[in-house]
Amino acid sequence: MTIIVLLPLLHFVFAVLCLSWQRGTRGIIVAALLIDAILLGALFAVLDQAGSISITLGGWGRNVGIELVAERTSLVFGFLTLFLEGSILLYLWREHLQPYFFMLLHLLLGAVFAVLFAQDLFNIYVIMELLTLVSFLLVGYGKRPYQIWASLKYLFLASLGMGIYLLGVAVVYYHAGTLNLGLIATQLTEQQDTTWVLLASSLLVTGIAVKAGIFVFSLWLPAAHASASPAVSALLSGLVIKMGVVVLLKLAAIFPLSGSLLVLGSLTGILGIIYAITTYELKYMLAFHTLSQIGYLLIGIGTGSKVALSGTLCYAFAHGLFKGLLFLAAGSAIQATGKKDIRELITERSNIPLVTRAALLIGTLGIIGLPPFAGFCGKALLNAGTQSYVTQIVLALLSFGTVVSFAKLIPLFRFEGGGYLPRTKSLSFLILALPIGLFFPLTHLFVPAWQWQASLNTSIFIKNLVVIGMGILLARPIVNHFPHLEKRFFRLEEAAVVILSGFFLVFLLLLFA
Amino acid sequence: MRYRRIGLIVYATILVCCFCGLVIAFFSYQEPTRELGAIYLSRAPSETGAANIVSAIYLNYRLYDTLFEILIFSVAVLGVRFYLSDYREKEIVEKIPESQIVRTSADLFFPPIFLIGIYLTLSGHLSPGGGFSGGVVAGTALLLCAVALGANTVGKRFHEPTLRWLEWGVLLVVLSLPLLPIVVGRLPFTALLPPGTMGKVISGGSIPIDNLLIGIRVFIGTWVIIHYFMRHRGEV
Amino acid sequence: MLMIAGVIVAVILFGIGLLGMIFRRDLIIKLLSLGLVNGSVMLCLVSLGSRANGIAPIIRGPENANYVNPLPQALVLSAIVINFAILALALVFVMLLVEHYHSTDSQRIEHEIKREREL
Amino acid sequence: MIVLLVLLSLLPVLAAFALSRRRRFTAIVGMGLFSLILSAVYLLLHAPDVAVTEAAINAALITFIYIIAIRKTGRLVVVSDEIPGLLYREGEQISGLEQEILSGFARQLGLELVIRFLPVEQVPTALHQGEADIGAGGIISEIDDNKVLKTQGYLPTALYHLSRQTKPHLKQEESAITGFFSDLREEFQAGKTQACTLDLARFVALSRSDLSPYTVRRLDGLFSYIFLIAPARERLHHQFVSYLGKLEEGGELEKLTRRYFS
Repeated sequence: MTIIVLLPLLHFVFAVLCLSWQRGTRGIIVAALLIDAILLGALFAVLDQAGSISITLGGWGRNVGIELVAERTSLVFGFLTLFLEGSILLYLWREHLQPYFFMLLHLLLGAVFAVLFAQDLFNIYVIMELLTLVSFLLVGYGKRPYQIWASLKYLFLASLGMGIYLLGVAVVYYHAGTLNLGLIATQLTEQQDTTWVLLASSLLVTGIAVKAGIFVFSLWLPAAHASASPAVSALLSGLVIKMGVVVLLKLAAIFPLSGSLLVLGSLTGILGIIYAITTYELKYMLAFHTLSQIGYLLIGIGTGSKVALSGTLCYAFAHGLFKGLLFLAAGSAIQATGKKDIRELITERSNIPLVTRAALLIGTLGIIGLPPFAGFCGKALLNAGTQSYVTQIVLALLSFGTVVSFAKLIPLFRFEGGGYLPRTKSLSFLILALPIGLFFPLTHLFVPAWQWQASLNTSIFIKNLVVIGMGILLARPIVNHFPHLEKRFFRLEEAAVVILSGFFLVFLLLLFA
Repeated sequence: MRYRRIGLIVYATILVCCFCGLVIAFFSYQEPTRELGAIYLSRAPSETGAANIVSAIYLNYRLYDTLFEILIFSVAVLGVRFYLSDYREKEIVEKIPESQIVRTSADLFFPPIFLIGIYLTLSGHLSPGGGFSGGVVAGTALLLCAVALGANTVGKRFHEPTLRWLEWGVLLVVLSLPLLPIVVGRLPFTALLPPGTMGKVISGGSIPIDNLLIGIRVFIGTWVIIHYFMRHRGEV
Repeated sequence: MLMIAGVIVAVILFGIGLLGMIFRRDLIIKLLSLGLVNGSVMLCLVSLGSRANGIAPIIRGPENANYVNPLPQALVLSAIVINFAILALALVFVMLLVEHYHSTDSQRIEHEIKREREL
Repeated sequence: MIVLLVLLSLLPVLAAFALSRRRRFTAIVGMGLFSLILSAVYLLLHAPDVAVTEAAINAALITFIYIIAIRKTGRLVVVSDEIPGLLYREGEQISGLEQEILSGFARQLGLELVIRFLPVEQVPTALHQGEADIGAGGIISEIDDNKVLKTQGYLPTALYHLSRQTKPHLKQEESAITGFFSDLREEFQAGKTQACTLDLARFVALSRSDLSPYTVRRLDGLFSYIFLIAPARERLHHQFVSYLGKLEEGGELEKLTRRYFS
């Protein structure tokens, strides 16, 4: 049981060590990776037997102390962290970075592990703030003015969101008298008048949604993720955004959120796709796709059936892998050519290393959900998990939009010679590309076999292939005839107003659900 | 363009007013069903031995949160140091005031304020205060000196590279103290020191030690932030 | 009564902070408003824990007096430090921006960045 | 109890006051005061720990670092468009008539002169917002902006109205110039501009390129070039007006003018 305390705390210790022993930063991060792997392996063995474990720090009891809980969900995200950590370590192996960067990296990983096990509303607040600050500093690491502005905007909006969240925590504590999620659940069943849940849950959801990359709330995301350095973008998009989703998952287990999450999920998915289709800047496009893919996860959480939740986990894991890979490969392609625009990248494709283009291809195949690859497994489970036709149509629409948007990249994937790429970077792509390809056997670790039997059938194969084929065929006319989109509300002031409007949206959704 | 802005203003004002009204309405609609926080008041004196229950919660029951908070503070110090270190340094960094009054008043006020800081840090388990406020107050005492004598003069006395070791060493100890019980074969975060009798100077288990360590950390951090800001005074 | 007064003031402060964040274009004042937003939530928490004729949660004797709820105060202590960290770091970033654009006007900075991206 | 209620009701007033100030310094000090009162409120709400921390961190430390950060030392910031003859870049150097006047003034005050180039329509806004002290770059005495302070005219000039034959009757307001002068010149060379009103210095600079498709008309009235001063800087305005007066009396202004426009 000590494992779930050690995972975050050891990272923090490593972070401090990185700063005081500056020569050994690489050694420390390798050691951290090994220790993480061992601890997660041990956790897997324990959870396989017990289902879930919990520890109350200091042995004070749940009602006064802080409880940490590890379950299947946390394990999945833990493994995702491990993959991304290893890949990013290799990607940055040759680059000259200050120990400060590695310290922030360790703090980020520690905070991520802490969120996975957190079971206390205020504890979640504190960890999320650490996560905000660390990712804020990581985005601005290059000290370029546009990075600084993007990260400042992020800090403003995320901090506003966390203020709203804290107000929600105050409401919950006022009425339930506890901050522990498990105890709140029992309180909810005991109390007769639970009107306060309406306000509390809309405040909490709004606050977390700002961090979780949901469209109407996270308008800071495209700029921040597109202007950060590739490794940081991969971490932020693959991992940090997921932490908001993890918290939403924990909240959805207690508060009745399913209807509103379904609507929010569809909204973020469709709007994200629409913006991604019209964007030609590669990293911006990937950032918009982060927004849209969060839609799948929210729909999965909102549906709430066992298969759908497995699908959410599966898709979150898959999304972390392929989005990390796409961002790393995009960063390497942009570095090789000096161009950011997809059209310019296509004209200069002979300068892009072959391995980079292969990585982009695998990432694309993953995200559009071609059958054996990672995205497909998640989509199949999500599809089988939901009964309603509307949701299924929305899911199909999302897949279709993703294909249309990624069809812009097709001319890049021609087999011809390219520039040189360091071996460490190719290896780092491989670490993420292998599990994308071999996703199906990997998921047997956390998806029970009966769920696979329920969801995998020929119709879903055909459906997916048809969607992909139609997407590729219709891509060009759709992209060419797309109307111009308003970009005003990505600015700081408007984004704050939009967050506030989003609060009312959530409130009304919860009211009428 | 202009109408758009006016529309935005009206819309946002209405939204904010609705938000305020909504929250207030919910708070006044429903009262809590039971007494809150009584459990800490009944359990803390015997379990932790600290008279100041807030300290007991802060450094015992919810120590895990506090660790994150110290990390956040450290990240802030680190960020200030990293981003300001190659910020343009002003040529005329400071004017050292010629008047004797400022210098004497700094000499006069520095010791008592610093002592207040130390007192707040060390008596956190008995009376209001604790590591954070104590450290900041002590740092403010140094700020007074820096204003009177110039940041660089004080900076020479509190040499930064030396402080850096202390700073990170203390943080390392704070982070690894909760893991110490593992060595003895107990669960992490369990108390090793006996609570002692409540109200005595030496009581409260590990709370005074934690307070002292946090106090040192925060004192140095505060000084670093002040020093960097004074050295690279902005032109905003 | 006391509790509700505190909460009402806190929520109004929250609103003022929000308005400041939305309508003031100066980044420094935006930051102050952000601090106000977070500070108001802390006031809300502390007043939720308060009670009429209470005494501070520092135990002097064995008798069972009317202590106020200590937990929100402990939470607020953390929140204050977090707020400080955010304000200090954001200020550093604003200073770096001023170094480049000689301005703290958010809309002008946004405009300049847009122009740079188009070039 | 009553003290508490009074202090509580003071809080929103103070916050609204502080955040609506135009001067940053007032806003920061106001928020510092706010924090101090807030910590008194915490004390009255029986939260001494929070009160001490709030007073130490928010009221003292944050106020201090914010004040340090906004401190402006020894700079005279001028915003201007780039106009040949008046204020323009020559390689690394900035020169021109207005530059000579301004640098003499800055030397007299013992300040470092900082010149930033802005599109002409943004000059008054920069002054309103206190981002700059002086606005320059061929500003005409007819400018209709009552918020900024103006100096007397230091150099007589004239206005010219240019328009293409196809649309000769455009009103004057529609033909006001915007953007950087260099962009305007490019547009002229590309023949994109339909009509505009120009002052003498700009007109002279433009007349080097081909103006044959345009009809040129000189507007009636007496015009002269002036400087703009930020609204909050009355003292600076006074100093600058008297400095300009002295230049004119001593005949130095005429000498300078002859050097650049002869």
